[in-house]
Amino acid sequence: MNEETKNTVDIDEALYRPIYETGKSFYFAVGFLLFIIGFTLVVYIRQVYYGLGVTGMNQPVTWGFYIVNFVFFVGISHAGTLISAILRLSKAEWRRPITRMAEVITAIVLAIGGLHPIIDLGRPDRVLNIFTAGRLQSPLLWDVTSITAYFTASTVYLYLPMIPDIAKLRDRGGKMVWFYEFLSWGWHGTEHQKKVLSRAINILMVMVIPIAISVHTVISYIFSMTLQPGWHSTIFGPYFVVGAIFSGIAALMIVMISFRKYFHLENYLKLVHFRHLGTLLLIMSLLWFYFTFSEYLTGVFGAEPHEMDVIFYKFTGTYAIFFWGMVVCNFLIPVVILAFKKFKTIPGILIASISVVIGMWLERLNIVIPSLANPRMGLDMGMYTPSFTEWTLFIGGLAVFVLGFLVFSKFFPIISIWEIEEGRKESVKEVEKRVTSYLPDPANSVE
Amino acid sequence: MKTINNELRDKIIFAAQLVSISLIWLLVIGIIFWISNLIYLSVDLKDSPGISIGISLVAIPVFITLASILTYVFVGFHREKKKHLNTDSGN
Amino acid sequence: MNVIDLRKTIKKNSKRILIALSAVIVLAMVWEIFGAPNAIIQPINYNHKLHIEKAKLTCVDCHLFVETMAAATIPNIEVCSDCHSGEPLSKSPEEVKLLKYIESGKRIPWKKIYSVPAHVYFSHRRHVTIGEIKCIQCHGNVQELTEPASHPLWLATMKNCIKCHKENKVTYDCLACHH
Amino acid sequence: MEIQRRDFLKLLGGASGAIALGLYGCRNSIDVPERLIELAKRGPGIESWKNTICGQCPAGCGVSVRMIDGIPVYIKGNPNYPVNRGGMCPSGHSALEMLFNPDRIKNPQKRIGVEGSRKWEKISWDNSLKIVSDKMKELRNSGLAHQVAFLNGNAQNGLMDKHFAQFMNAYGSPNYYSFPSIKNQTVPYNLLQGVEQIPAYDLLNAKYILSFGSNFLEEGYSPIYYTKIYSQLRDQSVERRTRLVQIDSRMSLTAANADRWVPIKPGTYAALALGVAYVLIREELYNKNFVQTSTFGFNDWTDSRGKSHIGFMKNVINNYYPEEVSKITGVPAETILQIARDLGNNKPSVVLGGQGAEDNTNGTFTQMAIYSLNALLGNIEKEGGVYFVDVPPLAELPSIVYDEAARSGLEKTKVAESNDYTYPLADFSFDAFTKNILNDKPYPVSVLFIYKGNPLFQTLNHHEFAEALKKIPLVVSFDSCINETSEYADLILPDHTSLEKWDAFSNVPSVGFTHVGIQQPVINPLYDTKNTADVILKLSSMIGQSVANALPFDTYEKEIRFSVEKLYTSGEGAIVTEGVKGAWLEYLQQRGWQIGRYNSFDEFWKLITENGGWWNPIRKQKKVEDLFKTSSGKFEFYSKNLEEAINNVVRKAGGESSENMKKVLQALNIHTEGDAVFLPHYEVVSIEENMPLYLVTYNLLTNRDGNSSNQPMMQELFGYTVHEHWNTWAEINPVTAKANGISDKNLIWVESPLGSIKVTARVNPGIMPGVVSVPFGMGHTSYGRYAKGIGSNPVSLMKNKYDKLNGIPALQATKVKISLAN
Amino acid sequence: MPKWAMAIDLDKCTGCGDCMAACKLENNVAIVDAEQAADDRVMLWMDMMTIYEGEYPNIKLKRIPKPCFHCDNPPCIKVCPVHATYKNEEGLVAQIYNRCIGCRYCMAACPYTAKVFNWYEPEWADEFKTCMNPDVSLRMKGVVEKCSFCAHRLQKVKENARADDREISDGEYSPACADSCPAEAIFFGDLENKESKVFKLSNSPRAFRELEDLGTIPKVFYLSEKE
Repeated sequence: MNEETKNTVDIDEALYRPIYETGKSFYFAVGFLLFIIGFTLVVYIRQVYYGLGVTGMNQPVTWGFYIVNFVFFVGISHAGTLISAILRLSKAEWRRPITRMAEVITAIVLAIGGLHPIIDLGRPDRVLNIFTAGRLQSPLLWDVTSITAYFTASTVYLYLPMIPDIAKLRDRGGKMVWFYEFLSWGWHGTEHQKKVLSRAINILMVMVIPIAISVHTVISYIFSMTLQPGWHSTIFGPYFVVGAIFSGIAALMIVMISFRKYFHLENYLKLVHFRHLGTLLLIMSLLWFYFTFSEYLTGVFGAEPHEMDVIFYKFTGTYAIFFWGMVVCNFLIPVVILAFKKFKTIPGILIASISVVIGMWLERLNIVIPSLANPRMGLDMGMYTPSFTEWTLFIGGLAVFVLGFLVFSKFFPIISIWEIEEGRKESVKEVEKRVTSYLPDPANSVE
Repeated sequence: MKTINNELRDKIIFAAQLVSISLIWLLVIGIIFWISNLIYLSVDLKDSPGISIGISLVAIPVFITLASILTYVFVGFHREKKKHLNTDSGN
Repeated sequence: MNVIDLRKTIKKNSKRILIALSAVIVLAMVWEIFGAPNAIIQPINYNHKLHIEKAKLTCVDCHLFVETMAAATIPNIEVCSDCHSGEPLSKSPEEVKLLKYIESGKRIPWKKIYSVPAHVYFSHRRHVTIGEIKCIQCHGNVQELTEPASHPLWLATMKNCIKCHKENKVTYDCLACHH
Repeated sequence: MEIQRRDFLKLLGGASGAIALGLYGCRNSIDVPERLIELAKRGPGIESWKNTICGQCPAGCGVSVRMIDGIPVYIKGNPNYPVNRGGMCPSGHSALEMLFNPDRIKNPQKRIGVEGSRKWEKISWDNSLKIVSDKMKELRNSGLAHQVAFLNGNAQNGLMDKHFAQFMNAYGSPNYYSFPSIKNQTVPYNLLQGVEQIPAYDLLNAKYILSFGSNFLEEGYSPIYYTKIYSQLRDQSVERRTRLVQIDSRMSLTAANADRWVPIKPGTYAALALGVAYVLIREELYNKNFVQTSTFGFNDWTDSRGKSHIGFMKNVINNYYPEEVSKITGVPAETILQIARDLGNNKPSVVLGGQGAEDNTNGTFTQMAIYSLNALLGNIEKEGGVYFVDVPPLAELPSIVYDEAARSGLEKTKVAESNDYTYPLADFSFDAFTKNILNDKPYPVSVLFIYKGNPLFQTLNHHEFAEALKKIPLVVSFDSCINETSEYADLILPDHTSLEKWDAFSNVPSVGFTHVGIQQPVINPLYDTKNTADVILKLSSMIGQSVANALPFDTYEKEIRFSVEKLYTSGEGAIVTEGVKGAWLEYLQQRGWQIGRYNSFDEFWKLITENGGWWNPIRKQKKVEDLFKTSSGKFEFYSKNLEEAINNVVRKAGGESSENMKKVLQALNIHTEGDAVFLPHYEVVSIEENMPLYLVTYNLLTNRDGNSSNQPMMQELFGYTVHEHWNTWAEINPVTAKANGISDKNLIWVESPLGSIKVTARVNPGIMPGVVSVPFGMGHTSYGRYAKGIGSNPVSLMKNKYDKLNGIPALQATKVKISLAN
Repeated sequence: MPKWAMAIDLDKCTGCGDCMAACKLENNVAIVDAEQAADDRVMLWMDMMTIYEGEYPNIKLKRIPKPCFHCDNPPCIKVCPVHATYKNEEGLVAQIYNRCIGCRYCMAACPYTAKVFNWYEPEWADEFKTCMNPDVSLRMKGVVEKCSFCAHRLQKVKENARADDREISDGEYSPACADSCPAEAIFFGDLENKESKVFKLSNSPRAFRELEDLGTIPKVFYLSEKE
């Protein structure tokens, strides 16, 4: 059976390569990442043992890196499912090699992000209190529910379109056939199955968009439901969602570019994909700027004293460097790069994406800390410097992300093979049909 | 011997698939149970139960839908597979 | 043993394993329901019945602060020596033990079997004097005991507290007990 | 498939064993309260309260201690005790941390190794007392009794002071000193009015209060007493509104609560006071009647020898017109005019002088100038003015029958008496004391007792004092904890903390009525410590002879009973109880009632110990000669006492001549000449160092004299006002900060010619530009885990400067510079 | 049902800091060491705000004691995910330490920064452990705590009153800070009782509350001429 499949050389063989060819560098990378993660675990256990005192958080600044990273990671997770759902829904044909990666980002990063509130707990041993004595009235539990829902939905949404590919892997044979057989759910690519699958994906597509939007809206509610200056703002819901998609696209492009490079997928991930996504990123950058501008304009114009304290602190205080860094990273750099075709090359886009990811992280920092550092009641200004523990846990989070991706790419194709095939086989015709349906009918048909 | 083994293997895999599907439902039921417990608590403690009920009205259907989609796909696939197998054996 | 062998053995013995597992679970349940908690053995085998019937003592005579303080207190040599001093009043070997304690001035190391954790404020006065709860309700029919109770009759878990409070329509505000 | 029975049993056995083990843990946590046995050790939780006197500082507030099963757990103010009437200061609450301090000395300790080596050896009470008594007997028998010196650093007014004095007198040593000496602070009042007492101020009845650096809400003798009064002044249910104006270089707690804060250059208070006097005189706002009838030296006068002298008025008019004063003090002339007019027009108005004015090289003259304003306003012994309270009718200790050894010892000059022309008016000068020990003049000191206090931390010349301590063969320290000073002791005889000991306190200075408070143990001594008073009793009986007869008491408690018995027999006053208010008491007493229901002294004793003390709010009507104990029988603007004292020194310097006079005045730091020397005047503070900023130090309520530093709660609350915890900070004005490139919360060096300290800068407008203020209390190099190495001590920057008349350390006469530390 | 409230007369208050110490002692509030203090982790249930107003030299310094305000509409309880902080029928905003999971959301939500967090396990020297107030449970690391209006005193007072079969009289229940304030500037009592001192003071023209525009309805009133 094995030999049979090996003989049939697929056109998309390049996409299977990461699964079947395991280089030394892979083991080295996994080992290195596991080491980092192990170390992070030790640091975390130390934190549990001694208490949150090992972090840099303090009395007015009661939230620090963990919450920043929570918002950041969950924001990144919007890369995926949301983008892929929108692209699928809008039948953008160039989506085909992108969606899988986007969805994987979502699943992994969401898992990391979702853990952050638990890391942030002073009593992680009592986390079950949320189940025995929780209050759904608390925005924190809205989060728990919506992140659970989003995680479930996005895993399902990652899984269902992967079934045909899993079946392919199963049919190719190999070491883990039983595993692929278990996961393929008896897919044989019959018409009925195809109909069932596409119907399910269609329903999911529609469902996942509001869930994804709800997740980041709800995360913004954590802040905006309080009365704190700089947080208590109605714009926060959409602002966070825009920011999330923004950072998500950037993260997606970073991942795409690195996979393109290391697995030689230049044939699949072409410049045009990056150009399209780059345009999207540019739009999001402008949108982000618009939201940021509105947010601060209303604050400055209203000039409520405590609001002004926070805003001035951001503009000129200890955190000014982060604020202006955020503006540069999120607006100036991407706009300059993406607005000119000359710069809109793959390295250019990579720079823009990295700058956006950094910028969005700074934005989260700028939202969480300055508001807390400026208590209203004539008290002293707070100061927050993250400790070694927090940095380690941040790096550990990134390591889990990379490891997750590596491991995923070891088991599953990182680009949806059947969708590419489908694209080759059917979509040219279909698109032609579709496009002609958009076009005005020939003049003579009007009577 | 090989076929028997294959049969058993298929059975085990099918059982595992069934288990995974039921685990999804277990999760959903667990969440529903949890949310209703929280609603009970908020009513008991007169702690603005309206909000909890509102959230549960959104959250519970979402989870049920998700699980239903999965079940739908699973059942759909297998109904076809059985047909497929039947026709196979028929041949 | 390699993996395939292990798989084989498991396959071969799958029924056995299943049965063994279920037996273990059943056993655990039985243990949970009928298993005896560790009995508490007091340093002196105090006879409540005797003291109540013969010596005509009431609870408050020894548990001095039941009606007035948060803690009821377990009587120790200061209280016991009011009656027991010098000559033994009975032939009981337990009294001899008591007299030894009194003589040497050592405190009797009673083991407390009813207690609440440090983060709970429990007041006997609130329950006995204000709430008019009989001792019997929580401590059982102590006057019939010829030996010290080896187990608590009633556990001061939050669930039990709240249950009683709800039944009797008493406040179950957290602050009433936790501060 | 067959199931083999054996296999099954094996499996079962292993699994159930594991489960049993697991469940065992659960069971334990569920119903067998093994872990609660610890709880059972807690007692039944029986609550009781006991009244005593707080020993955290000399203010002597009455406190009630809450005890659970006999262990103190909470302290609050005794609501019946008239000084604090239920109020407390932060420091008082932390007395428990003194009592239970983990760094307390648990047994008598003998030093092994060199001084300051921190190596100690346990020694029994018997042995340690034998060492001391043998040495004392030996000295006394060889006629060297005077070589024993005793430093009482407690500064609490009460029986303990008399007790020690009695012991030292009977033993035959003139060298009993208490520091910081209250008598030093009474010098200005003595010079002007002949009274050796700190005045009390009737703030309640005043309409306008002008305070010259008197931080009475924080640093006064009894801050809580004045806080109570302040709160009464601010009570909105009362119609009148007293205005309080505070003159100070920094915004002290009092200034913060004042209606107006007037910043002033350190050391120039006298000029401002006399500037105010100028306006009062010029605008004729002063009390002419009082000045006319009861004062001396206001106008120019001619003495018996026909020599004419200038008077106060002329001196003021000539030298202190507002513009000139404004130049000196930095206070605008309009402000001076306004203050003076308000002072003169809102009678009764009262003028206070305090820490800021006093703690400088010109302190005596400054206080004189400030006090003379009260005389100008006719405030002495008036409602809303200044008065002196009566001495409580406590029994004197038995009179001493001096034997030969005692007599010859007492005839010797005191060690602390200055050898040159300085400190003619000081009761005790630490400066002279240290120098004389170092120079063996007039004789070496062989034994030194130190009761409480911590001179090596508190005093300006602590390096010299450390050397002095090394010279003394036997230094005995009575304290509860090892501090900087006791590290140099040869023997430490641990004292009880205030919650474990008996003592009696009377008449806290500046409190406006006669009172006696009884301190009593609320808990049995935790460790093998002894009340120092009892140790002294023991020592006196061991020395025997007339010393033993002078203190014929078994215990200190009996001595207190003896002393207090006269309160009972005098029939005056009342035991503090709820509801006995001053007016009611007065009413009853005028009708000859003895307040309270006690038929015997035992009952009286029982009540006084239960309630905490005795008081008498009624002042006796004073005759003029009791009021003004000067040679003229009047308030002397021109102080004849001072003239005489200086003339005495001049005589000592070799006879009266203008040359000698010059020499003496120079030694006394007096730059003025002629009659003005004896009049209240402004004396320039000479500062040699060429530094830009004045350094001002002050005490906080959380750590009144550096002795609360071993209490973690006080260390944490130390700078609650600026949110500096466990840290010393320097307050600087934004202008100063900007000039030095410093912003808030920067670490800075404060540097004087003597050294530098690293502190956190706190920039706020509550301080004058050109002044840096650093609180006193931290920077210990010893004194337990909570104190050692925390913060810095501003005193280490200060030069060895004193008011050369009364010996008060000049804490505001140092200049420093500041710079950013990285 | 009574509604407990506090009034602080800022005209009388000198800012002596006694309330802070009394509070720490009464409630076994942990004392952090110097290092922690430098990291701004000092735990004060009763804090002291210092506000400078005006231009030098005509400045006014306001010192304002700041306990938990026990808002009638507390922003903190709305966000607690586990019922660890809640408002009881008598208007006390309670913190239940054994329920708290330490998410610190309530701290972030409190506009008055009234809450403090146990960053480490609170530690005392063994000797100090003997003099803890047995009425107040010791907190553990990782939980939020705050001023409770000395609710344990209320329980005792209630018990006493009910044992004597009477109502709680005005001033009988008062927290440690009010109890020992030397300036008698802190008043405590029942807002529902029209005869109580606090009710009268709360209706005084001098009375104001901090950040009233937020609608949190604090139950701590400040009294000041100037405002």
